[in-house]
Amino acid sequence: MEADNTSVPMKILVALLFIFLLAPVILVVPLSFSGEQILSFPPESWSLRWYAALADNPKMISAFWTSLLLGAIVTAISLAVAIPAAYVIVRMRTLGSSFLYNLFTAPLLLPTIVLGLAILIVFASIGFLGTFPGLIIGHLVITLPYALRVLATTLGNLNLACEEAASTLGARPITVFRRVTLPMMAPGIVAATALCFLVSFDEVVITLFLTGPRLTTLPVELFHHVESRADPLVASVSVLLILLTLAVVMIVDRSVGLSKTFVK
Amino acid sequence: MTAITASAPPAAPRLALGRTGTAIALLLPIALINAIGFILPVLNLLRMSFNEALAGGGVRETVTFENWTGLFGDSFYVELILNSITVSLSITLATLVVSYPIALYLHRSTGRWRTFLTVLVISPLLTSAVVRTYGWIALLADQGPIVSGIAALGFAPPRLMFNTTGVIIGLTEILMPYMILSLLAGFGRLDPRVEEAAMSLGAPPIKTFWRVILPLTVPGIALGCLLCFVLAVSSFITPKLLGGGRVFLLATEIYDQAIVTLNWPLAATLSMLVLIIFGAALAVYARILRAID
Amino acid sequence: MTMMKRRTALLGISALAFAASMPAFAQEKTVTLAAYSGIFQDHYTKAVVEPFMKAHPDIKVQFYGMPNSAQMLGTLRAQKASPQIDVMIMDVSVAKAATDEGLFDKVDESVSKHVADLYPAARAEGVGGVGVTFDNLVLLYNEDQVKTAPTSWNALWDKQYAGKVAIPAVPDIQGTTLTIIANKMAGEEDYKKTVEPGIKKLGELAPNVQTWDPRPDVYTPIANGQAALGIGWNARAQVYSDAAGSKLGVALPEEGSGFQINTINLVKNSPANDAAKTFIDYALSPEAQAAFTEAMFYAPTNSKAQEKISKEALARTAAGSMDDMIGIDWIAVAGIRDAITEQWRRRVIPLSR
Amino acid sequence: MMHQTILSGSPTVSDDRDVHLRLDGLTKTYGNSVAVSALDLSVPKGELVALLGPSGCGKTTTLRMVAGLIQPTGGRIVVGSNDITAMPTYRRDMGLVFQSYALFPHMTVAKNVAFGLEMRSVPKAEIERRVKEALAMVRLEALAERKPRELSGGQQQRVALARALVIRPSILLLDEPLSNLDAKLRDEMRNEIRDIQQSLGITAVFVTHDQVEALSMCDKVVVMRAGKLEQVGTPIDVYEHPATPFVASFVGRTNRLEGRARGDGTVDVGPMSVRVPGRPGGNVEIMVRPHRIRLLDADAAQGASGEGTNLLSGRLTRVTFVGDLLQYQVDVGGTEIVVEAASDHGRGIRSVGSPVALAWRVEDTMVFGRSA
Repeated sequence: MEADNTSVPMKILVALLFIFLLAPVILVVPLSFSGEQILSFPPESWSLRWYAALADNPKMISAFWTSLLLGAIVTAISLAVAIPAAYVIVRMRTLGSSFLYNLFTAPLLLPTIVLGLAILIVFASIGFLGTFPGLIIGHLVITLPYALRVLATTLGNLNLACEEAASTLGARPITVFRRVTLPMMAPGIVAATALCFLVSFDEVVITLFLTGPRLTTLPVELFHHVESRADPLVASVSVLLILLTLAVVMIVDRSVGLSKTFVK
Repeated sequence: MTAITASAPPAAPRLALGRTGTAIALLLPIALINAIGFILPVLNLLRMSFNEALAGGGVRETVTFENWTGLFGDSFYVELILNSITVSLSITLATLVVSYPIALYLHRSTGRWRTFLTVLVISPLLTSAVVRTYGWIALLADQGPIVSGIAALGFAPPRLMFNTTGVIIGLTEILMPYMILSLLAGFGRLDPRVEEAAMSLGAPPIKTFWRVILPLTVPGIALGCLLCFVLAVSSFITPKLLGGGRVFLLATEIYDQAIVTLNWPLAATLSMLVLIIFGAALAVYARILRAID
Repeated sequence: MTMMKRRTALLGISALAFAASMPAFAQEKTVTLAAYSGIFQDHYTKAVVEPFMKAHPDIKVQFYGMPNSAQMLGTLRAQKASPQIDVMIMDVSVAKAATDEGLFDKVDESVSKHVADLYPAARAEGVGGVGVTFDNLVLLYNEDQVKTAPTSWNALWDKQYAGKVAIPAVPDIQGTTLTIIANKMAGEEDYKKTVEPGIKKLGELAPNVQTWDPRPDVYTPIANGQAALGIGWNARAQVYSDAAGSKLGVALPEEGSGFQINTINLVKNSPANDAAKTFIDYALSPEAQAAFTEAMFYAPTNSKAQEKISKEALARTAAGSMDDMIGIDWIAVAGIRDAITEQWRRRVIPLSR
Repeated sequence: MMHQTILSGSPTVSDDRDVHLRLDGLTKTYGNSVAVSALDLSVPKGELVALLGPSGCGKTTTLRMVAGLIQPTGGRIVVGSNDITAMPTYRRDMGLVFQSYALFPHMTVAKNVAFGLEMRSVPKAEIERRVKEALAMVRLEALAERKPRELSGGQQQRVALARALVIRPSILLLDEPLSNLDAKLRDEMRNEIRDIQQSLGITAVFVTHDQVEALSMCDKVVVMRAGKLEQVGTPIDVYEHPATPFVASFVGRTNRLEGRARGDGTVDVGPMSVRVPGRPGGNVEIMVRPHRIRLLDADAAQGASGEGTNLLSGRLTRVTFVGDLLQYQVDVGGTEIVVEAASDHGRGIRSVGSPVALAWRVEDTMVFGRSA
């Protein structure tokens, strides 16, 4: 329910601040229907020309597919790598697991500009710049900590007794993991999947260091576009992206609840 | 009496020692990626800051402190560092001021309304910083709605873009969700009944805020400010697009030195400096937390 | 076991998807061309790249737009270990630096027979590539805000336009050119000796400047009135001023202006070297040169192109105003470029805060 | 049936022929702390044995070692003639019912029950039949397709029981299975578990901290304290003939007095003299259960006196009405003694401060040696 002990001026203030917060995101919707050649708000005429222009822009479209594919691969690898890691770290406490946990989530503490530069310098020397494997590793560096954090938290909250029950009923460790642990981790896995995909799909700073003329992701292409042109094309891309994000968010919300995933 | 065990004996290791090999095998992939993509590059970056830059982007392997001494001996860079810190602090403060009322309101809301507002707060986070900066470009332009609106009210039209003001406005909005979520996390201690108690003891709303609410929310404020400061220091997309080429910050300088000038030793040194500032911010944060307890 | 199988399968799928995404890049027949983004990219694609691809269906040209030559050089340097760009169109002074660093192969008659037909100015000593366009710096103004066409660069310093001037700052070559012009206006003819007077003069300009990094380029904000005055390249300015309803005015000031050469370069060890040579040959041909001049008012570098170009178009290019050009030795400038950049960052731009 | 007192130190209770589960010197230590210390125990086939003790006494650790969920530090676990100490849990063939039930939240009731059978590769048709049977046994046929979260606590408890039993385990282990149920349901489930266990004739080990559960359900009670055995015996043994003061005070309520024995069958407790069975000497501890003491009016005391009766006089300090019982606190020469009597419609409640007499049979007095 709405907070009722809030005074009217406070409510107005909060409403204004919400408008400030949401303005740039909301603004791209009308901007995308602009009929103008250049970016201006409010537009003097309306049209769908920038959606048509987008359909006509092979670079933007190929960058989109690259981002989508990259996000899918990075997400898949993140889960495949982080699930066993989370299992060992949470369930095996003899190996200095809190040290390992901190080490593996440490990349989250590093500013992306620093991480991006660090990776750039190493990758430049081994010819990994502007290559797909280079991008995958660069993205994994930041998606893995997120995946590990979400999955380790989920695993830590699981009722250990269920796994014990399965083993007393005759299930081998690997069967216990597959039939009991994994299904019970499902909400965490959905959350980790969504988070990894969105982080990878939206990543721009590190990616900017790693992409090249032959391989660009959508956010980087958008950045370059904003940098070199001032047309409403980016708005039409953004609207489509917002719709895509909404779809992902809705799927997550349906399956595990949004606030559980993003608010800790 | 020593024989009596504690009520909760330490949980047993789930895998016996004989399975250490399995554990190592399961940790190997993440360790490998962590090593290749994180440890190695960061150590290499530290090493790079002691190398010598050659003209044309070359690097000579050596051990020199010239990058460091050069940085602090050069008024341009000293000013750039100070400017970065000041701008980041301004952004942090502005973000706190605009986020606090929203967070407080959200904290007091319940049920579906709260869920809805939370989604509103999170949704910009899911939208690329590039897109949101793009939105600000349209909003802050000289012909944009804000400047025209102010001019229509009869004031001198201010310059909101291509300067520090534009960068602060844009980044404040971009960092708001982080601040709001941090504040909310830190508001756990704030029980509405405490406010009611204060009021019942005769404190007017303003006094209740200063004497009760604000002190109780200091942990959330400290957390949010730490996060926003760190993100502001390292942000680069927004200053690049909204700065009009005159806002020199550490992050934009790192990018320029890394990509355009290709002075990697200098870029590495600046990066290390960012990490040092980051460490200092963490220390201040820890101090604040200690002071509250 | 099942888990292991599943993971293997997952990795297999990833590898497959990865492999599927590669052919587009791995193919030897894709030429990656790095050059200026924005309007240059649009017109060059239409006038040169597309006709080339039509003539050579087996070669695909991928245009990678970048904002300025400096960034192109940075990208090239970072990729030294494994280049991904085949052909690069960039300013001659930056190309000189790139050549010195061993990033370019030599473009000579063995690459294209058209090299023999190029004007001498297009064949700079010590530069791997050869000239592909000629252009010059012009004064830009918004026709609504500046009623009478300015005749001098001094208009930029006019307090009347405080906060209304757009200057693409160094390392963009337009900033470098303006430094040399300002140096001359301040009474120092030999920029090779010192640019100190020019830097001082630019410091006086700084407070007038609205942006040192105009987006998306310098022409758009002046055309739409966000800025009143600026500096830009003649060719692009001509295109913008032709656009319907454009308020962009172009002036060639009486003090004269700077001449600029864009070179086309062959990247050393590039992945599609042979196809790249084919493209360079086409780009230097009279047909391509003429088409691009008609499209965008860059003066051709191939002497045989002139006869294919309309008089009207030619008059609007740098070729039409050769007499007004300050002699700039871009090769010499390559040596002082970094020093000029430092001076701007320390002594010019900060004065505009 | 054996009704003799089992002295501590000789915990083996039955003929070795019948022993189904045997623990030999079972020990578990965590660093310096000892959870279970050299535990010896034999459980005969078909018996329900309770491990009873306060929390932290090592009873759950013992059960988990039997189940294979905790690896012992020392000792052996033997089932029949097989040493299973090193055998992994999943091969031990024991049904374990958890305190938290540990139902698989993502599976239906039927799937939960079928899980153990699937692990044993039982044919599909048989799984179906046996799941039905097991659910019928716990009267949950109707809920087979529900998810665990849709069931009440008692229903979940019965699913957990069915799941553990359907695999026909050699031994059934129950870890405080009733502690999460409310009082009424607990009584019901107590009988249900006991009935099922007896009808199947299955050997079972039951961990509890509730003496009522242990006494009412089990063939044998194992009282543990600080990782060690205190006493093993039938419920009646343990209650009536506690081997140690700890057992006496943990199993049932008791009054506890310290005194010095004269060696002639009397013990001096402060100014009073109390007669005890046998002729112990030295420092002793005397215990008397509250309901074994009769509360008499001071003037009626004379008539109650006799050879086999202890009689003390004191002053009533507090009366508490607890429904079916009346609890009196009596001050006897400075010592508090609690007396319990059935309440009879609230009649005959004496007023606080009145002088009263306490009487109990000498044979109801328990004496334990006490080191000075």
